[in-house]
Amino acid sequence: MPTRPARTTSRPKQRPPEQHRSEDDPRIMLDRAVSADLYEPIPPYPTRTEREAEFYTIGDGEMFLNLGPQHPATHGVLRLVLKLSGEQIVDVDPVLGYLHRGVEKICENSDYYHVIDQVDPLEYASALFQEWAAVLAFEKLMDVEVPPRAEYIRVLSAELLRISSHTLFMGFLALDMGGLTPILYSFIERDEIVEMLAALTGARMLFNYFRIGGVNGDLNHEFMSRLGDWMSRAAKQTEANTGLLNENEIFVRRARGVGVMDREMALRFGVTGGNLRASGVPFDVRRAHPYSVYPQLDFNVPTRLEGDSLARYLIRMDEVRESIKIIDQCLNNMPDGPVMAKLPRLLRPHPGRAWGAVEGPRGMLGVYAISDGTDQPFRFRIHDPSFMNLEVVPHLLPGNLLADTMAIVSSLDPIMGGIDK
Amino acid sequence: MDRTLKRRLEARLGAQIQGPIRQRHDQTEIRIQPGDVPDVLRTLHDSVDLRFELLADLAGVDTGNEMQVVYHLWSETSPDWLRIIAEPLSREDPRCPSATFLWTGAEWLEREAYDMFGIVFEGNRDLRRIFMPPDYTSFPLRKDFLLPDDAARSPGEGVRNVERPFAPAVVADDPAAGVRRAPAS
Amino acid sequence: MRALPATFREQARAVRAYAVESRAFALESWAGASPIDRLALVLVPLALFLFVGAVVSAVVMLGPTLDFLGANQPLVRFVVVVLGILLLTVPTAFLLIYMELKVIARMNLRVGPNRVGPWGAAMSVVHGLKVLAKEDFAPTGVDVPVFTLAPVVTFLASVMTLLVIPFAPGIFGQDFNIGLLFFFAMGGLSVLGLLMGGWASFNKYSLLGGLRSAAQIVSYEIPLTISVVGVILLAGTMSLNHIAQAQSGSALDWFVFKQPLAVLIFFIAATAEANRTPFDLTEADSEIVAGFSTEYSGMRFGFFYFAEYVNVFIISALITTLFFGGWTAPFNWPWPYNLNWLDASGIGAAWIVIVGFALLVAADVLGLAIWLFRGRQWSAPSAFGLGFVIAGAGVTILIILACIIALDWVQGIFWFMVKTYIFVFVFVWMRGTLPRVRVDQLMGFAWKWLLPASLLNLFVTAAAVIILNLPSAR
Amino acid sequence: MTFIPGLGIAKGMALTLRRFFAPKATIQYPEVRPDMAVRFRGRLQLLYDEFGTLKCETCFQCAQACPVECIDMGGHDTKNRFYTHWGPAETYGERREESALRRSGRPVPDQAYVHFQPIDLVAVEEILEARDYDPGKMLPILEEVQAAYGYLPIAAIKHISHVTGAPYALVYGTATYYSHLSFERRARTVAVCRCTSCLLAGSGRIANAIGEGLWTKLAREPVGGVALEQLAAHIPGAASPLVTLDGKPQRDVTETSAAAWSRALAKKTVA
Repeated sequence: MPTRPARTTSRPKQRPPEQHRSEDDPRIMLDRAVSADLYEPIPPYPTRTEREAEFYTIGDGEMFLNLGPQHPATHGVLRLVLKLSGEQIVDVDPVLGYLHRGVEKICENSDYYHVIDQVDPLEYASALFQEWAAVLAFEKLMDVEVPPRAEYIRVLSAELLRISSHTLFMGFLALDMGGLTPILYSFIERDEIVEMLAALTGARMLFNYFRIGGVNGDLNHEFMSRLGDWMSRAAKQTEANTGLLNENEIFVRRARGVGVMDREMALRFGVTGGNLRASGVPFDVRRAHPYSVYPQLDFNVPTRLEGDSLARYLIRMDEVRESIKIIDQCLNNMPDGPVMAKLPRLLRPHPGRAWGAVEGPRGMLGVYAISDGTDQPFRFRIHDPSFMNLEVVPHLLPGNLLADTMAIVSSLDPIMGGIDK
Repeated sequence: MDRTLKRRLEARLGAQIQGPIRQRHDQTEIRIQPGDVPDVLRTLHDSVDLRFELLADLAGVDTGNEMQVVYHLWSETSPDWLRIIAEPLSREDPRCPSATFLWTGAEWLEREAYDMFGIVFEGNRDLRRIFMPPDYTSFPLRKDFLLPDDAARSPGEGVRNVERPFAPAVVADDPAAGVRRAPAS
Repeated sequence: MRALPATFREQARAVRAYAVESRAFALESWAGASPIDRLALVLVPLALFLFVGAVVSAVVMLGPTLDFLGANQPLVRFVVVVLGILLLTVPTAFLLIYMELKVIARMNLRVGPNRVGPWGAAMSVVHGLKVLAKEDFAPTGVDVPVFTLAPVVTFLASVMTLLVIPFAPGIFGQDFNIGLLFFFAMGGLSVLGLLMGGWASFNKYSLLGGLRSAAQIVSYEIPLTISVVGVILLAGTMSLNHIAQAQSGSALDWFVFKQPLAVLIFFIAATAEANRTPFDLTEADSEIVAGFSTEYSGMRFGFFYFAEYVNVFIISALITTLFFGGWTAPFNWPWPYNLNWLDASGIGAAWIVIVGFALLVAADVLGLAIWLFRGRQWSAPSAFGLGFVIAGAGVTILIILACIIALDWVQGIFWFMVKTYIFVFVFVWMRGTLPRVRVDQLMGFAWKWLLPASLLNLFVTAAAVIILNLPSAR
Repeated sequence: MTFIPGLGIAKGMALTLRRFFAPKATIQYPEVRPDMAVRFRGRLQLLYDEFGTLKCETCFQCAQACPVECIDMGGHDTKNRFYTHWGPAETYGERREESALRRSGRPVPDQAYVHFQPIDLVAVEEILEARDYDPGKMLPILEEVQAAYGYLPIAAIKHISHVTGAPYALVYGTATYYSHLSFERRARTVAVCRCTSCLLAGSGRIANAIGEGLWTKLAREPVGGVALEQLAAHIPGAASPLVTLDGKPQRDVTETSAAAWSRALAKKTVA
């Protein structure tokens, strides 16, 4: 018979461990002035900078609230440490890096072709733009002439993706304000576009479609038929979906006058894209530094003066209309010809530097590439607009209520994949 | 290429520009001493004929011999991007004046450059790591920080090297800059 | 010796066949019995014992018991009603949860739950089971007694309000003459549970949620109550039963036409009271995760969850009762039509036999038909089973129709539920459409708009009652 | 615009009510499977030809092009002579022990890995220097490297690829194309003389027997490190039939003992 340890008749009474009765006990510490050191996001090390010391000094009646990194409404894994007084925000310290992958380093260690799909997952809601920025910088580095058909295809696909990204933005803004439905309408809209692009590029999200000197494949029948089908109802459908928000009093009241960013502030923070244009600066890389075939296309750069969340939302909805216009023109003017320039299989640009910037849905996506004559970029710097847009958050939030956090952060439309690189 | 920009730059900051002004595609490039950064940026921002109002990018660069800080600026007055390269910064103790006095948004960009290269921006009041954890000691984008495995760069290896982090021997003496030093051992 | 079966499926079939063959021998010993056999071995003697015991005790105790029940009718009524209401809440919550899932899904251009049960109808039941099966968990630092008590308080507060709601003539828990006051008192108690949960959770999100709910419900109680005073003035009573009776007749007699502003105010305030979108600040998931219920899991969370949906039902029921005529029909309804043949004192007992017999006959006929026409696809037992189900369903529908025609309380429940679920649908619809308001806007709306409007409504109603010399003023 | 309070809300409610009855966008996934895009590239697969053999030629171009290094190769190459590996050892199940040893700093007793171990590259550098690092002169470079080392070390090939800039696939392809280039040291060569007198004495049958023992045939690729070749000329004075091992005549190989002898030789070589 196998021996088993004798069963004790009475269970030994469980005593709390020693440290639970010491002053570390959270229930004891609650009553004390320095109360919840354990539960506050105070860094477990001496504060490193002036600003950090200032932030983590708590005032009378204030408390810290960790919003994220796991929170239903932080896009991705953003962590905002809020200093609250009641429901009112006193100060904010965003903590980044939860999604940091070191893409710049990886790109510096992979050759020029590989870089394109290393940068894909950065702006995962609009991957083509990040590809475009990289490709643009490399083309400048190598003096590559891109065939016009390829340029038109790039503009066409990218503007489609811009619409998808803006539609998604609308849904998430509504979701963060408590509306359950717009996000699903957004996803239906986005799904059509993404399926369309999948027919063109082979992937739904991380396309890996642009190449140095052109694009990976020519337009195909499946894409064009889907596009035609979609274009016939795009404008109407978009209007219908925005109808749930544009006139809704609750939404408008929550978004208006919240997170106001004036022209000087926006420029001082290097904010770009719709957020900058909502503050009255007509800076659009497509017009300010024309690349590709944008100079030949007719579109407006919508601008607003209010600089609040509502303006940022409306700017993006205007941009959707402009993008539909651009797509229409692309389809009309699409030239014939090859979609790739003739390039050697092994790319070794001459030593040099190049800066390529494109206008993404969230702002200017820049790439600064340095070549040292090998087949790998010596330095590959990615400038992400969401990074700059998020930087304004600590300056927009104080004074607002907790509920406005999401209305403001959402309206800036950050994508954590790009921010954390 | 904007020839007038070249002339305007020469007129405004002739003495501070090191070497020739290079122009290629839609970029104009000047090189300055790190010490001149505040002056030059101020001039570029405030001059009526330049008005470089938007800091498009701020990047650190490690050339292997020295460090650089690269600024990209945008202005309504020119169709060119302006690139300003502040060099040389020593690799042992790279220091550069901060641009936050002009562009508050440079704060995070400088934090990133500090995080990745260890470049200390004097005058940035929040210079701490932004992506890497606070107890991290090395600077990943420096050229002496090798990636775990890179078959193309380590011939004959085929072996996944253990990450070789760069531990800064002496990074900064200034406690206000808030740099954590590597432990003495 | 048997040949070794080739495939796994064949093996399984062989094992099953062996089990069937050897069943007679398996019962020889307890160890050899299958689980079903063991269950039967335990249950059959137990059932026999209980049945015999019940028969014996019924014979012995029937007289005294009936005497006791007859002497204490209010007590009996109370016990029965409370049991009924407690039992009612669970299916109501299940139905509402399913309805919300499905309706919002359809509004989102989705299909919604469609895997568990027909059209996903068992979804909320499975939810309930899941909640039951989860670990009952209290995180470090919580105030355990308060933490445990909070969901119970909330749930009971909701359930208690059901006591005064008249579902139909004669179908109600208690006809208090202060019914409305009781309702508001109990409804106000639920905030206590939320506050307790928020405070005891040792979580800032919970705390914010609890305090938000306190502020919100306290603010909205006032316009909610004042807007109802007009109805009380018109009806001259606070008993919900009498208020419903006061609106009988046609739809034009409903108070909604005499008190349109009050309906609007009451509806908005009730939405806030029930913590429904767009006033669901207490559980605003994009702001404070899940509010007061952030730290709750398992059945404790289930209580909160149930209470929320029971609240929606109750609020809808109250709107129906106060403004939309309660259980009265919306037009002059020729029924109840006295069906003599349904009279239980007449040949009622015979009817039961007739119905039962008819059911059997119909089942046989249908089953025979199915078996004959469907041939091999249906074995005889399945065919007759199906026939029985179809015949049973048909007979049930007939009986319900007869009841609707003949019995006024069935009609009352029918109309009451129709109206109530229309309002439930409106609540769900609003949740599917509207974003959430902000805290300061919410409070500002209550104090700056709803309260003055409700006071205005009260003054106008009071003046009208006096000037027009309406009956209740006398 | 006239502002009616609640109008926007009413419009939104009307929209959702309309959508309540609209056709739904849900795809019932397991039952209804969405079509894959025609250009879908997410699935890696090896193609087979009509004879059921793999079309892969182990050219490594896919592995080289893979940006995330997820493509990898292991096993024998198409000519069945060389155990190929590309990429870190940790990614191979069959090389797990080896990688564990390497991590713990111990020597790795894996013969298959010998090709990958770093070698002294000075000779390669000298050859490349002389050839001016010109990828166009790949064949002479490889021949000289083979002459210097006796075989072509993989490390040398990688180094050549890295330094000249020629893709690894190109260098590897060149090295595998020419039969006189070899990745491994040919330790043993069994040669059978086929002069008239030897053939008369039965050297043909002996060659067949030896080939059977060595799992090969005359002038085929060697399998177990032992090559079976035809002797260029009869060694003067040697007895017929003549069989040599690494150039040394073997006296005791006769028609009857050839099979056993070759089997023993193969076993010894493998061990």
